[in-house]
Amino acid sequence: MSVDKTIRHVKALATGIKYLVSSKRMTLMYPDEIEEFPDGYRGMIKYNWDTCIKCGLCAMVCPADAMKMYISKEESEEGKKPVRRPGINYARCVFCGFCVAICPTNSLKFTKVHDVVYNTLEEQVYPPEKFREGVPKPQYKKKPKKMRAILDEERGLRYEPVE
Amino acid sequence: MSLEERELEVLIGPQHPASGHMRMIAKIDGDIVVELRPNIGYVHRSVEKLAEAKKFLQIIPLVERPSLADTTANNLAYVMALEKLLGLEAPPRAQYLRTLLAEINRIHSHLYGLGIHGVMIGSSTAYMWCFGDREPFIELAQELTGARLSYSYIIPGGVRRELPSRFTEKVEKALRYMENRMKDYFNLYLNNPVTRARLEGVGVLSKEDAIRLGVAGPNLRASGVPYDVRKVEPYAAYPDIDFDIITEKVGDAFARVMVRVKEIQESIRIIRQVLKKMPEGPILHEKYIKAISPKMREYMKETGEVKFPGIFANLRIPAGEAISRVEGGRGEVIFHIISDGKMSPYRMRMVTPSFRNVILFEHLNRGVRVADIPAIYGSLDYFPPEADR
Amino acid sequence: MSLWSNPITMIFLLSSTLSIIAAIFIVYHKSIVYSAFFLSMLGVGNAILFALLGFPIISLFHLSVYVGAAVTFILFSVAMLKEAPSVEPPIKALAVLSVIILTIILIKVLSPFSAEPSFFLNYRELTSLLVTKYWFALIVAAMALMTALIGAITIARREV
Amino acid sequence: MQDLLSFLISLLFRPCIFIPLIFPGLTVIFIMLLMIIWLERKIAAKVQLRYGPLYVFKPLGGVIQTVADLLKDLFQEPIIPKTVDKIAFLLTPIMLFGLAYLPTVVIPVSPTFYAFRSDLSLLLLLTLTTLAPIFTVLMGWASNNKFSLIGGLREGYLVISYEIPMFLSALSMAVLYGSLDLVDIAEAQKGIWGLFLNPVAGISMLVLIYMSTGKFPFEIPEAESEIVAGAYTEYSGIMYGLVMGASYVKLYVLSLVYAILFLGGWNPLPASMMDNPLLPGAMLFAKAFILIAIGVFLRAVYPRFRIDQAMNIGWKMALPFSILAIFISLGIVTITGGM
Repeated sequence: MSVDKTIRHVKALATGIKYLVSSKRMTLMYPDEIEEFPDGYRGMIKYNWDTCIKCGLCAMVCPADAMKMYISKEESEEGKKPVRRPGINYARCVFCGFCVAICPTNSLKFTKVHDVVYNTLEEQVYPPEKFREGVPKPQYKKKPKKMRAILDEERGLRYEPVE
Repeated sequence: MSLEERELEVLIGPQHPASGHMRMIAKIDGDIVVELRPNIGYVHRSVEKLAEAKKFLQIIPLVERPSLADTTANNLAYVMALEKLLGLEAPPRAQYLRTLLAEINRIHSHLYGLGIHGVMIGSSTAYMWCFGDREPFIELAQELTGARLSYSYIIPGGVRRELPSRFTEKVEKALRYMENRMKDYFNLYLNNPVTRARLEGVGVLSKEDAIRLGVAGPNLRASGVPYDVRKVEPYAAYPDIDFDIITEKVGDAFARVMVRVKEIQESIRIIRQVLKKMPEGPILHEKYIKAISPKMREYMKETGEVKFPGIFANLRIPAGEAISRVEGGRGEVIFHIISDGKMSPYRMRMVTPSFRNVILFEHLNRGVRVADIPAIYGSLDYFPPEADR
Repeated sequence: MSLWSNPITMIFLLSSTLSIIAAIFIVYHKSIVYSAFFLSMLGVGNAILFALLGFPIISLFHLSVYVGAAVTFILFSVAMLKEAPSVEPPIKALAVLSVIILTIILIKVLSPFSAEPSFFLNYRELTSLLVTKYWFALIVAAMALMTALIGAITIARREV
Repeated sequence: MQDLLSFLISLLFRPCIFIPLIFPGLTVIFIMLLMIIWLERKIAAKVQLRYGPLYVFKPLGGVIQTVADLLKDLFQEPIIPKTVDKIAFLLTPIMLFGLAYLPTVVIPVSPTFYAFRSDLSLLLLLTLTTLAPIFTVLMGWASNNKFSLIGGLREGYLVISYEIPMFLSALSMAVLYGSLDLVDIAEAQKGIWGLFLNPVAGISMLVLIYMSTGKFPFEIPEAESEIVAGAYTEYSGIMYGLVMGASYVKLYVLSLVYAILFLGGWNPLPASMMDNPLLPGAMLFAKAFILIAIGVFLRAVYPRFRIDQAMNIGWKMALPFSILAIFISLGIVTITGGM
């Protein structure tokens, strides 16, 4: 057992004890505390019914075929060309944000909602009418505390409550 | 009795705590591994064939998925190949932003590799620390691009978002945090005599073998071959940044780990230079800025979010052939695109570093002990989906 | 009925039946590994019998050296080899016959001696006896063990 | 009815019942088992900057998490694979746990309160601990699974490399105190503890205890990343609970022995407190608990050795050190004419 090895053993144990007594913890207790994301976070998408010019670019660019053009019944009369509006299928969406970026009238917007749970696959499909109602609210059992992630020199990531 | 009877064939298969999504067929005599054959293909998703059915822009998220811990390398290599075919250069500021994201991604991809390797040789603390320390860098990338891992941040002609406000301070804090954490890593894990005993002299890859087998990335540099695409064929902002190639001489498992640890420290240096030398200017090629409606150009100036021109939906790439190479976290990523002027590529060839490192399983595991199999597997930073594509 | 209620005889009966059953299993069990295991059960049975005879030292040494070390060696070296075919004894009748004859002779020869231990062995006296009276035998035994150890190491070394 | 009850209680407190059943025996083992597994996960969590078990009983930090695990094990269906030799597969966990628990009979609680005292009690205790590995090797063979076979064989390899040095370093203390009786050894350490008299034996015995029970740098028989769960791969339900508990019980027993041999058992207590067994027992348990906590803390610090490296340590370092320890004891005995 060379001396150098014993020193390294002692150093390893000392670091272990150092962390044993320091009360630093990285965990964010997810259901009780939720992270307040910076704006620009690519969450679920909000659709603005009025400003949409029904150009179909978002359906064309979507890499996962999540955004499709549906015939919206209210506006299309018989005989005339049917009016198509975009609808999203969150089972396929990869949240890449191409549709939001390509929309010429900014009628597709990102929200910070990301943790919504569905029971069936069909619920995840949002035809235009449903898409219009906006993004579903995540249901938490207990009202979670909103925390913001702060980058910190000693602790890497620290979470501060946000009012 | 003859060797056959004493030999035991063990399938360290896809369903095993330390095998990842692949199977290793090991012939074991007592505690010595006579021969180990990797059996890959469990997560093959035929990215190359899929790419032929998608439009050029839709391939960006597809191409990032196989190597999920290090997506920027694939994204950057693919878009550089497109830009060669389109014959346009991204503006300098966009080049710097691409390098910034590539280096942040390299740091947390290396931490991913080190963490997985730690738990494979038994140190759950190294695993928890590495995965915990990835979070600050993922948070930075999330603030810059909006997503945690699959950024799709780089588009033909530039990047998609401007630097958020006070981003440089946050990056500086995260880098300083990583620097003083390195001391604890060295004390508890890297200099730990048990780690040294498990890694030194294990799975030695000589320089000639490394070159002959066509190994890529830190595994190559750990055997003393100073080959790094960022220096050999500089791209993005690397020509104006001074950094050196990290190499080790011995080429054993510990050398590979040390190359990754030192590359983290090197990336920290690079990020600081990138943020200091970042020039002002547009982040999208003016040919595409002109193609956007003036209202949207206003919006872009206000929010710093790039809007796509309409033609991106059906981008036509002029017929031709282009090859681009990028140094990803795990090694050299090569893209070879052949387009025949239509909206989808005629053929897209994607060579990933893990695919080139698979040969090492068979080469390095001859005559080692059973307990060395996970030690060598982890030191290669092998990512099965990236190899199977 | 004092014979049955006396705990010592109860333990004696238990351990002897354990030994006999273990011995039978050693011979008749198909797989070698299980017969090696029953060898250790035999060792445990014998150790209890030694203790009953009033020699705790020997029973402990028997237990730790024979069962703890030797049989563990045999067990895992046998477990390493693939299943070697177990040899069926050609003439079963002859084996059974010889066992019967042996038991008859033993009863005839040993019946006059009682199972009472003639002297009580204390390990202090044992050691002083060994060192003073039988010191030469001790050295020779030590030498023999040493050569066996060195022999084993050389064989092991050459093979690895 | 009243005297029957009081007779039963007095029966319970008679040493030959109390020791195997209560203190070093069954009940304290189960409580200690649950505590240690919880402590191990908590310590590892703290060092790794996370919380560890928390939600089962939040105010106390998830203390009864292991009770929940035990209940889960109890009600989990013990799956017995078809290709397995049933009798051996079912018998070995019970024998393993029984043998791991058996040596507690010999451990005295206080000079006057012991279940079994003979002038060979240390030798008997060490011998009983050598029987357990046979069943681990058999378990590896009976589960008819390549990983458990390798796990069982590794246990076999490890046994040879730690058993002899452990015997020697334990017996070096017997040489020092001139008797194999645990009570005498503990009594003789009134002045200085054995550890300070013969530190070489102390350190080598401690390392060997952690090697024999598979604590962290030597967690080789059930190395997760190489051979899934070693000899226990095919087990589930309470059988897995028993088998996993057996190595912790062995650690507990060997820590108690270490406390008696090297840390003076119940020693700093003055003679007046010796009458009721509670105080010396508590002192003994406290020392053993500290040793167990150290052993459990190693999980957070060390990766795993390879089997050949562990055997090298056993043969090339622990054996010479334990032989040296014996000579040190002999030296001390000749100089001071026996303690």
